[in-house]
This record gives sequence, structure tokens and C-alpha cells, in this order.
Amino acid sequence: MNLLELNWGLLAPELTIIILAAVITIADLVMSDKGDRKIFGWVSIVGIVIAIYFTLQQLGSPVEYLLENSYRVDSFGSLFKLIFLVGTGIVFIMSINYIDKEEIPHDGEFYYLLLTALVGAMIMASSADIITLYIGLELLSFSSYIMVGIRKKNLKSNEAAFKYIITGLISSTVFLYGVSFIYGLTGSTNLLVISERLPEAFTNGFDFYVYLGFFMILVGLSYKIAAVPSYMWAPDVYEGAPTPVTAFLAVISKAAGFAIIIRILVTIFVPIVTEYNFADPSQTEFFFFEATTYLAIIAALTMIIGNTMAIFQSNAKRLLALSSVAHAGYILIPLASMKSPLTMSIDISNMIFYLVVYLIMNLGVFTVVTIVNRDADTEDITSFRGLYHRNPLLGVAMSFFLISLAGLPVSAGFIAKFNIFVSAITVKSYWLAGIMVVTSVISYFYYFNIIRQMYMRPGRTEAKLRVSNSLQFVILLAFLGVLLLGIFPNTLLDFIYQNFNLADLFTVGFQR
Amino acid sequence: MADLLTRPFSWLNLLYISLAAVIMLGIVLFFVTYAIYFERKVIGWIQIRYGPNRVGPKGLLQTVADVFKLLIKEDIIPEKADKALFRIGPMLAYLPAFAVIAVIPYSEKIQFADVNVGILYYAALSSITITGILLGGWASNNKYAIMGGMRSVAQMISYEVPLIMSFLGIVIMTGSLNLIDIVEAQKDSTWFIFPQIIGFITFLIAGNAELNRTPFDLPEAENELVAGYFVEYSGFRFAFYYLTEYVYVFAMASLMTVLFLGGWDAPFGLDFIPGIIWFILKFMLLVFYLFWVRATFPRVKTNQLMGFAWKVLIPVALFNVLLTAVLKILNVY
Amino acid sequence: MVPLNAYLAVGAIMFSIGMFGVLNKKSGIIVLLSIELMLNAVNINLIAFSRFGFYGNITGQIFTIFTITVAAAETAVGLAILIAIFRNKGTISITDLNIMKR
Amino acid sequence: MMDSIGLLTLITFSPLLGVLLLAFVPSNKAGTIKLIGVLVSFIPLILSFVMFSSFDSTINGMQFVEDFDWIQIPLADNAMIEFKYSLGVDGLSMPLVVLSAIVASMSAIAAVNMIKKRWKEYFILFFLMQVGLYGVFAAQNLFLFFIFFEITLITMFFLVGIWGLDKREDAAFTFLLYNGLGSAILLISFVVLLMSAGYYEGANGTTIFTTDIQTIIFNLNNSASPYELLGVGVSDAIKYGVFFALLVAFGIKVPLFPFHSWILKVHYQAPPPMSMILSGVLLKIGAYGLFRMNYGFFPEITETFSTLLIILGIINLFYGGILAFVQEDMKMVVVYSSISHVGIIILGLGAMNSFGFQGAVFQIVSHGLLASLFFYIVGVMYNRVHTTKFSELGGMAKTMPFTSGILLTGALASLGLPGMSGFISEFLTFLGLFENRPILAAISTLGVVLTTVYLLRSVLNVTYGPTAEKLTHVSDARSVEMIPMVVLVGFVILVGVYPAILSEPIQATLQLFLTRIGG
Amino acid sequence: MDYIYSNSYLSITIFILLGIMLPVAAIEMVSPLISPKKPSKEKSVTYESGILPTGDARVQFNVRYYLFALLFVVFDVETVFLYPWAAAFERLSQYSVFVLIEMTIFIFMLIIGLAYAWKKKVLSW
Repeated sequence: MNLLELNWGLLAPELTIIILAAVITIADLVMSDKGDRKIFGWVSIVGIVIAIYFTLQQLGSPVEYLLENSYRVDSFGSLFKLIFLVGTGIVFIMSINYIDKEEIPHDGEFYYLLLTALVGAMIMASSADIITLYIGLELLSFSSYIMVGIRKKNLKSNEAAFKYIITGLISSTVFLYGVSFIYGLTGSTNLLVISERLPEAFTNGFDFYVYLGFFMILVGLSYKIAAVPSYMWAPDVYEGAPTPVTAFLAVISKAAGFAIIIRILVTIFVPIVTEYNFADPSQTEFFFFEATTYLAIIAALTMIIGNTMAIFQSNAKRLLALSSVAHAGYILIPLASMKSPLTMSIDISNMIFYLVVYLIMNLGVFTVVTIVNRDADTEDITSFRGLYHRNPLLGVAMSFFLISLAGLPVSAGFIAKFNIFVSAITVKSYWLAGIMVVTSVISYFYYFNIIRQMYMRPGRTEAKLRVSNSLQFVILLAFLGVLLLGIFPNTLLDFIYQNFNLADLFTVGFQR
Repeated sequence: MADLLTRPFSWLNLLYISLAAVIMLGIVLFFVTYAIYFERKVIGWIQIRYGPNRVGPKGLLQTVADVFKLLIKEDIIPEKADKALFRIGPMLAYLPAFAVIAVIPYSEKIQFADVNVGILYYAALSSITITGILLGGWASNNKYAIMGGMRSVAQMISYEVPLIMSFLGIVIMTGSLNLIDIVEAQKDSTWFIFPQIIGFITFLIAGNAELNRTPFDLPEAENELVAGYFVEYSGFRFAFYYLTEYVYVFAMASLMTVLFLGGWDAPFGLDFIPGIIWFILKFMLLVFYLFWVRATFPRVKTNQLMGFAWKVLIPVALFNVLLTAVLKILNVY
Repeated sequence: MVPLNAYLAVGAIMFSIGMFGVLNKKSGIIVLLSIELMLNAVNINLIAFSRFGFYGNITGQIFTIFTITVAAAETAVGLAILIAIFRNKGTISITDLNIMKR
Repeated sequence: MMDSIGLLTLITFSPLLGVLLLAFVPSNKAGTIKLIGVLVSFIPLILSFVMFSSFDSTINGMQFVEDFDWIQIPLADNAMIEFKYSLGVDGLSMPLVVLSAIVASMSAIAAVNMIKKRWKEYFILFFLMQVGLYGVFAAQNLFLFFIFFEITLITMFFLVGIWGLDKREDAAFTFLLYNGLGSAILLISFVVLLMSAGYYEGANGTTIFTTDIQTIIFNLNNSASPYELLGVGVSDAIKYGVFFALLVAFGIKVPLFPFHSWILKVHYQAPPPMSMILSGVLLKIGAYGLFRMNYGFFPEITETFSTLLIILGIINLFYGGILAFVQEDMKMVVVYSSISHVGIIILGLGAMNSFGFQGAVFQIVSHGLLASLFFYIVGVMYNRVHTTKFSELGGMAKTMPFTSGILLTGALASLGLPGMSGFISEFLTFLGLFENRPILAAISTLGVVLTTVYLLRSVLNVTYGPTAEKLTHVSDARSVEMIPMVVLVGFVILVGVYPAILSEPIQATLQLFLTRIGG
Repeated sequence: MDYIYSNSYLSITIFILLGIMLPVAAIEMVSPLISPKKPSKEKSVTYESGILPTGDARVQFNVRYYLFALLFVVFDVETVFLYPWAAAFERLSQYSVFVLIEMTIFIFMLIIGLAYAWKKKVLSW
């Protein structure tokens, strides 16, 4: 293990961000207290762009292993890294103007915590070892905990942070407990080694522990994506956190959660065969493809709870929190409808596509929410009243984002949902597809309620609402993204399908 | 004694080990008794006065009398105190102080335990005492006691970090956490006080602070806090806090001897003198140093105290670690 | 030798106690402590498996060190947040954390 | 197959030109906005007439076909989903495109006087909705159909919610949720069809799944061996399931009896120009879809359940008629008459023969024209007196002779006076129905009598009798306001006098449907 | 040799038992036998230099105590990582100097943390 001979270029995206975080941390220390820290934001954006460039360079190259196989650079990880990087970049643009206000008292800290959280997410996406993965998870989590509570004089923020950390820790403990059994059965934390040894343990009468591990891992990881059973934190945390942080949690943190769920569940559990069928190999029964039924139940409950609870919310951020819970349910559907190895690749690609779309539209929504809430000094959805008259383009953009969130055409959200829907129908999970569609209809109610506020109610004031240039840029970007992906989804779809290779998740690249 | 450890388990062996432990307890108690006497004498001598000289010949029984006095004092638990915690406090403080003695090798023969993680064991156990002190202060429900408890905890945890870090240089040099190995390593090369002089000094200072002794005795500063965390304690409960401090003097001096002064290793090839004698000599030297410091230095100020640990000692200790590693790579050691 | 199941049982019991504490205790500090207990249950499992597992190896112990670190970070961040709450609100009882409506 | 953009694309997307133009007009220039709004609405109308005139009545398949690759979604290693941008019209959809264009342009003229605020947004949304309208009828791909369908849904939500009457928001939400549910069911059915029946063998042996209507029809009716790659295939359960799902989805839109409640609120609250579109065209999407899909995909099943359809039609006919009879509000009468008349469409469809189908198409067109006419006239009245209650109306003939004349003409057409479109449609429908189901036909003719009763009652209530206080000072319709009345009535009479104009183009297509049924 | 391990821990156990037994025996058994027992109201009052205590002793403490506690936790855990590294340093350093660079980065990161606390005036009392 000569680390000096390591191919550092493979770690370039991560290293860029890490160095950036370190430099900003030091610069923050050196800078006088009164110094303007916006510059950090811009520097970070530049760094993120560089990291995006590095990540794009890595796309399409074969799987590479690093650090004793604990880290792997593969298409799956790179695609997710792109999501994280782009998302965080947009959050940065959102924040730079947001934190003028006393909202975030420690702006320097905020910037580098965002970066460390990003690093955590990137590590999560790319790790092939549960220890590395866990470190990434906790790096992301702890940065988020602090960011949620960064308004330390604000009781809401405190509460949110405490609820978040408690839920997060319980969940990660449950996850670890599950992992400990998997480790006990296989003696390794390397995902690929586990995937080789676990089937053996399963067939040798330790299936109970495999099930135990599966459920605990599932339950433990569900909090990151805010799905049942660990979704309860979402409304409070989203409400209490500063809005850019909320956006980060809703988008990047959630995507990271999905990355880790896919990576672990698919890599570890798919090779387990419950019943061999030597006569007809295509009839062989797999553990995972049966266990997805439980995922389906989780997805269904998540959709139902998220969408029905969202109806009763009057706080915009709580509403979006529950909407993001609901979306977690939607995104789980492709995973839940993996019933045969044939469609797995497509299903995962669909999830990635959805996450990209979700990223774009959600960041758009949160940008608008940031602007509106700041102007109105309240987070109630009545703050949207008369928005259309005050700034028509903002109103149109927001309605379009909401329409996309609701999954109506002609928006990217529709295509994304449609893909997922097809996944479910393909495997004949009509009930799941039905729940998805019906809950989507329920969701019209609260999404269009915001639209109603914007168009059909008079505002408290008719004054024009000014939007700073950077935020305008974000909104424009998101708007175009949602529209263009809605009309020409193939640009992104093909990109994902070409660059995602399912085999990457299973390729064993070392000798033992 | 050391060969007891190599025998297979038998009840007889267990009995022998237990006996040895009891003897060790006796030795420690004896040491404490006469360390107190010795301390008072040393301080008296430095301050040009007599020290204890009434009870027994040359005042030798003074401490015994003191202990007996404490024994016959009434045991008062204040009304507002948390009774259970109040009782547990001194025991919890004392227990680790005695337990750490087990891992220290006194000579080639006199070893009670041969543990791979000796240093970690010491570090882990000794930090439990902090809990005992905090409990005592908290359970007393007295403003002085709580203030004293908080202060001493803050101080002890602050100095614990450089204290533990100061061992690291030695660990790097020997590649082992086993105290016996460390002594053996010093036999082969030099005593670690020379290459690890930074570590040694760090340890001296941090160790002194860890003991809550002058000049770092703010937690029990008589003139501010009456007696700090044990202000409400009387009788034997008080005695045990007191005992804890001196048992730690014993333990820390032993540890320093082992880590930095070569343990039972004889200097200058004077092998004919038994190792245990050398150990005791070095040990006595360090104990004397502790008393000397107490008599000489004034108490530091609070604001200096904490800052010193974090701003000076920890960076210095970390620097020492890196320096040792660099020198190790350059094969200087 | 103590069998593996005994360790697992201790782990499970600690885990359950921790879970109970998290769900039932009112004080924020105790909740944090309960989580610590759960983490230690995990540690026991990992260490036991590292000694007695099918492929017992040192990985479990390494994992444990990382878990301990996370537990420390948990304490640090959790306490910091609790302090902030205490300073703003004067209580650390989690039943009082209800300004955001359910 | 055409390589360049064709007529249908132009028709469908020409309203976007209006959006573009309006984007550069400041919102306070009402005159310019209205002018653009009206003029641009005529572009699709003119184009649709061009299409009508060059329509080849002898072909029973699709004409003006446009086919472009659009979205490809890989499904497995050698399978993919393909959505094409394919438009086309046959004898069934062509008249509906024309109808939409007529009603839409009239609605634009109506909007000039009836919309009182935020003209710019109104016309932008109106144009967007027109895209959906034409697209729905022209789409030859279920996916495309669905997208256009949803466009009408979203834009209508805004149009009703912003420009409606007092309870507009309520109405908008009702509309959204009911139709959202309908479209959700539609989506499920489409995807099920896609995955079970929409496959064909592409190049290199790839299996391509598509929502192309013709492919699905072909597979459902001809394919002997269901495709098994992904375990798909058309079982009877799927067929029946999809059939009923589509029935419910389109039934909500039509609206059929148990799903009708949304239309009461929405029609009443919607601004009159939108009511025109809603009843004139949007509801017809339901009938169109029922015909195109239920009949196209599942002829046998439809045959089996034709009695059910007829019964549903009769229920609608009577339910609407009876309730229209007891209403004390002109607008509600029109709304219920809509429900009642839709029943006739369903009856025609249920007849399962050439006459019945023709009657249904005629009724679609006829009711499309008449319903928008009624809503327009009611709107004109409301515009003047701000009420539509009988108790406050009466004697309109004196002050508004022209309007009342048109109203009476419309009513007569609606109840089936010969020489008007209503007569043709009802005549054909009942002819067809008597041929197959004489008893049910006999029952349903009673419904027509009911129509006569309530229409005359309400029209007479409004036009004759002592002039109501509120009506004494109002003036008759101005020339701009007359245009829609004249045009709509003109078309009603045109169809009535010269039915071949409609029956000729639809003949071949209907024959095709009949062949599938086996009749 | 094999017995050293178990015997060592046996011996440690005995030391711990002794560590518990001595105070228990002395405080709870011997001391009550010989010490007087004359409780009175005044005796059990909390001592505040002879003045009757007012208010609750468990007041809100200076936040610095907590901050030091938090810092301690972080740095104590740092040493948890330093120990295995230090113990394995000799062997690892034979292969690559990277083992040093690695830990330098690690320590550097912690120094940043310390500097942060310093800058935020946590370290001064």
C-alpha cells in the first residue's frame, strides 16, 4: 500500500472540495470579523465548477479502485457527484445574497460547512466500503446538523437542529447495528467482499441475520431521504433551518441518501439467491427481488403520508418538507419495482433522472421561497399572496416549478414521474402505480394552493418585488431546465443511460 | 511476582496474586502516609521551618494521627445533598487511582500485569477520577463545591489532552503501548527523557495540573472556594479524596519513571544494584520534585491556567509527536 | 470462553435500553446518553464479531474506533445544540421543544 | 410520413404566436391585447378550414400525418419505450378540430367584452389552452394526447380560478381535482396499454414499446401471441381493467352521471368565454376519447357493455333534463341541459351501428356549437344585469330582441327542430338506437320530450312575460357581441340544412369503427 | 506465555476489586463504628462560610465550561486516532513516508479547529 503511488487524479473532485474547504476555513480565521465573506461564496462556486470539470472527465472511464478498494470511481458515483456538485453550486448562489441578513450569523462557517457536507455526500456516492461510506454519511450529517442550527439565537433553529441530530443519530445507529450483523456474517466491510460472502451465509442458515441486517440498514438509511419510517423530522427541520440549508437538505442530502441506499442494497443484497433453479436459470429466485416488496410498502406509505399531511400545512417550508417526503416515496418506486436483473440498470437510471429533475425544480422553488419569505418576513403560504402582480415572471416561474413538482406536463417533473410510473407498471405493481398516481392528484391540492395564493389573492402590498441578479440567474436556470427537460428529456436521459453502467456496481477489481 | 503471571490458572495462583495486590495496597497506603509527612517536612525545610515534629519520633506518626482523627470524625451528609451521589463520589475518585497502579512495572520481578495497552489503560482509567470529582462537587449542592468541581473538571480535562499526547512520542519510538516493552526499549537505547525532553516537560506540567496540585490547585483554592469540590466532605469521605490525590502522586511518579527515566534500568552500568532500588530512587526524585514545586511556585491565575493548556501545551505536544515521527523516519532514533 | 451469543445478547439489551431511553426520556442530555448507549451496543457487536465472527478480523475494531469518533462528534454537536437551546429557552426538556406545530 | 412540419402542427401551435406577440405588449394596452387575442385566434380557424377543404373523405385512416421521433426511454437491454410526436386526423377528429377552432375564435371575441381584467394573462393562458385543445384531437399518440389533455387542465384551472365568478377558486380546485383524478386514471390506463399492448419489433430485433394509437389498436385486435420479454401481454383482466378505467376517466370528462358534480360548480363559476370552451369542446374530449379509445381498442368489450352505455346515456339524459326543469337559474338550466345532451352522445355511441355513431358525432358537433351559444348568451345577459335568475329576469324579448331571437333559435335547434343540427343528431341517434334496442330507445325518446319542456320553459321565462325591472334599461347586443351568435347559429343551421358537410368526411372512419366491432 | 494475558487481567480485576473494597470498607463499615453520630439541624446545613445559604446552588454555569468540555471531547478522540497510528508507525514508515504526511494533515486539521476556538475567544477564560 504505497499511497504515494496512488492515482490522485481520480480523487480530484473530492480533493478540490476538501482543499477549498480547508482554505476557506483558514481564510475565515485570518480575515477580520468585519470582513465581507461573500468572496468565499464566489471562490467556492469556482471550486465547484472545477470539481464538476474533473468529474466530467472521469465519466465514461472504467471503474477504478483506490485506497485498498475502499473507494471506487465509477459511473454511478460520478453521476451522483455531478448532482451534488451542481446542486451545491446552486445553493451557494442562493446563499450569497441570502446571508446578508442576520439569518445566518456565521457566514464563513456556513460556507465551509456546506463544502464539508458536499464532500461527505461525494464520499458516500463513491465508497465501496461501509466504513468509508459511514464516514461520508456522518460528515454530511454533522455538517447538516450544524448548518440547521447555525442561527443559534433562533429557538426554531435550535429545535430543528436538535430534532434533526437526534433522529439522525438514532437512524445511523440503527444502520450501524444492521451493518454489524452483516459484518459478523462476512467479516468484511467491503461491499464487494460482503456481496461474495453473504449469499453463503444466507444459505447456511443465517438468513435471519441477513433479514435483520437488511431491515436495519433500510430503516437506518430512510432518514436521510426522509422516507417512512424516519420522515418525522422533515417538517420541523425544514421549517427551522435557514432556507438555503433547507434546500440543501431537500436536494443534495436526499440524493446522497439515495446514492447510499442504492449502493448498499443493490451491491450487497442482489447476489443473494434464495432458491436456485438449475433447470431454468431465469426462474432463480433472488432475495433482493423479494425484499423489494418491503421497499414498495415503504414507498407507498411515504407517498401517502407525505402527500396527505402536506395538505394541512400552512407554512411553506413545512409544506415543501412533506412534499419532499412524498417525492422520496416516488423515487423509491424504481427501487421497489426491481423484480428481475433485467430492468435494474434502467430503474437506477430512472432514479438518477428523477433526482436531477427534482434537484432542478426544488432548487427553483426554494429560491423563490427564499425571496418571498424574506420579503414577507413570514413563512406562511399567505406570503405568496399576489406574488404574480408583484413580479409576474417570478410568479410564472414558481407556478411552473410547482406544476413540475406536481408532475404535470409539459415539465421535467412529468417525464421523471412517467419514467418511474413505467417502472412500476413494467413489473405489474399496479397497486403501487395506482397509489403514486392518486397521491399525485392529492398533491395538486397543495401545490395549486400556492398557485392560488399567487394569482388569485390580493397581496398585502402591491410593491414590486425585486430579485437580485444571482437569484434571477438561479431561477432562470431552473426554469429553463424544467422546461427543456420536459420537452426534450432525451438530452439528459441519453446522457445518464450512456454513462451509467450497472456492472460498475458489481465489478470486482482486486484479487484476494 | 512476574512469574505468577505466566502460570496457568489455579485458585492458589489467584490467592498469590490477590496477596500481592493486597501487599501493594499496603505499600501504597504506607507511601501516602509518609509522602504527606515527607511533603510537609520538605515544605517546612524549604520555607525554613520545622514541619511536623510532635507526634512520634520526629513527627513520624503525625499522618497516622491525622488519619485516625478523620476516622473518628462524624460523617456528615448535608441535607440538600444528593445522598447517593455524595457517597459514590469519593469512591469513584479513588478507585481508578488505585487501579492504574496495577499496570506499572516496578522491576523485572515486580509486575502485576503485563498489558499490551498499558498506556491506554492508564489514560482511560485515570480520566474516571474526573467523574468522581465532578460527582462530589455536584452532589454536595453547595456553591463552592460546584464551582470547585466545575473548575477542577475543566482543568483536568484540559490538561489531560496534553498529558496523553505527551506519551505519543514514546509510543512512536517504541511502537508499543506496553509499559514493560517501553522499559526494555530504554534499556537498549537511552532513557527517553533525553530524546523526549519536550514530551517529558509537557508531562511534568500537565501531570502536575492533573493532580490539582500547586501551582495548579485552583479548584481547591482555600481563599476563594474554601476547599473546592470537597468542602462538604468530612471524616473518611474527605480522607478518600485526599488519599486519591496522593495515590495519584504515586501512580504518576511511577509512570514517569517508567516512561522517561528507564524504569528499573540501572544507569552507568551499575547493574549490581537491584532494579527496584533504582526504580525507587528515580521515583523518589520525581516525588520530591512535585513537593518542591508545590513549595516554590505561587498559584497561577485562572485565565492563565486554561489558556496555557490549550494554547501552549497541546500545540507543543502535537509538535513533539510530529517531530518524533520525522526524526524516526530520518532514522535519528 | 464466553460465547458469541452472550455478547450479542448484551449488545441487543444495550441497544434496546438505549432505544427505550431515546423514546421515553424527557431530558435532552439523557436522550444523547441513550444514543451513546446504542452506539456502544453496536461497538460490542462489532468487537464480538471481530473476535468470533465467521471471518473474524480486525476490521470490526477499526470500525469501532470510527464509531467512537462519531459518538464523540455526536456529543460535541448535540451538547452544543442543547446549550444553545438552554440559553434561549432555559430548559432542555425535549417535551418543551414544540414551538413548531406538529 | 412527412419530413417537414405540417398543417396540424401549424394549427396546434399557431396560438403560441399570440403568446409571443402578447409578451411584448404592455399589460395596460387593453385594446391591442384584445385585438391580438381575437386575430390570432382566427389563424387556427382559417388553417382548419384549409384542412377541412383538403380533407379526403374516402380515406378511412389518418390524414395530414406528421411523425417525428421525440423521446426514447430504454427499458432493458433490447427494449425501449418510444414516444413519437405524431399528429394526424381522421374523419372523427377532423370535425372536432374545426369545431374547436370555431368555438375558440368565438370565445376570443366573447372575451373582448366579458373579461374585465388582466387581459394579457387571460389571452396568454387562452392561447396556451388552445394548443392543448387542438393537440388533443390531433394527437395520434396516447402520450402526446395526455400531455395536451393536461395542458387544457392546467390552463383551465387558471382561467376559471382568476376570471370566474365569486366562488371561482373553489370551482377551479374542483375542476382540477376531478379532472386530475380523471387524467390520473387515464395515465394508468395508457401506461398499462403501453406496457402490455404497445410493442412492435424495431430494427435490430429491439422491441419498441410505443403509445401509438394505431399500433395499440393493431396489437389488441390482431396479435395472437402476447409479447413475453418483460412478462407483458394482454390478459383479459388487463383489457377489462383498462376498458373500465378509460370509461371512468372519460366519463368524468364527459361527464357521465355519477361523476358529473364538478361540472355544476365549474360551469356556473367559469367566465362565459371559458364556459363556451368547456362545454363546447373540453367535454367533447371525453366523448372523443371514449369513441377513439374504448371503441378503438376494445371493440368486443364495448359491444358487450353497450347496454351499460345506453343506460348511462339515458340516466344522463333524464337526470340532466329533470334537474334542468326545476332550476331557477338560466345558467344552471344550460349546465344541466349540457349533461342531458351529453346523454344523447352516449346513446348514439351505445347504439353500435352506423346511424348511432353518426348521430353521436353530429351531436358532439351540434352540442358543441349550441352549448357555447347558450353560455355565450347567458354571459351576455349576465354582463348586463349581473344575474341569471329567472326571478329577476323576464321579458327580454322587448329590450333585447336580437339576443332573445338567437336564444330561441338555439333552443329550438337544441330540442331538435328540423333544419337545425339538433334534429339531425337526434334523429340519427334514435334511428340507430331503435334499430338495435327498441325498448331503450323508446324510453330515451321520452327524454327528448323532457328537453323540449325545460328548454321552452326556461327560454320563455327569460324572453317573454313582463319585462323585469332590471332588464328595462339594458340595450341589445352590440355588433361585436352579435358576431359569435350569428356565426354559431350559422353553423348550426349549416349542419342542419346540409348535413353532408359533416356526414361525408366522417363516413369512412365510422365505417372502420363499425368493421372492428363486427357490424 | 499464554497465561499472561488472562492473568494480567485477573490481576487488574483484583486491583479494581480492592479499589472498591477499601473505600467501602473504610467509609461504610469501619468509620460508622467508631465515629460519633450526633446529627443536628445546623450540621446538615450547606456550608457557606457560616451564613445561611440562599438560592439554589445549581445555577447556570459559565458557558465556557461546556465549551471546554466540547473541545476536550474532540481532542481526546483525536488522540484515539493518534495512538494506533503511533503504535504502528515504525512498521508503516518503512513502506512509505506517506504515513507521516497523512497524520500531518490530520493534525493540521485539528490545529485548524484549535485555531478556530482560539479565534472565537473560547480559550481565554
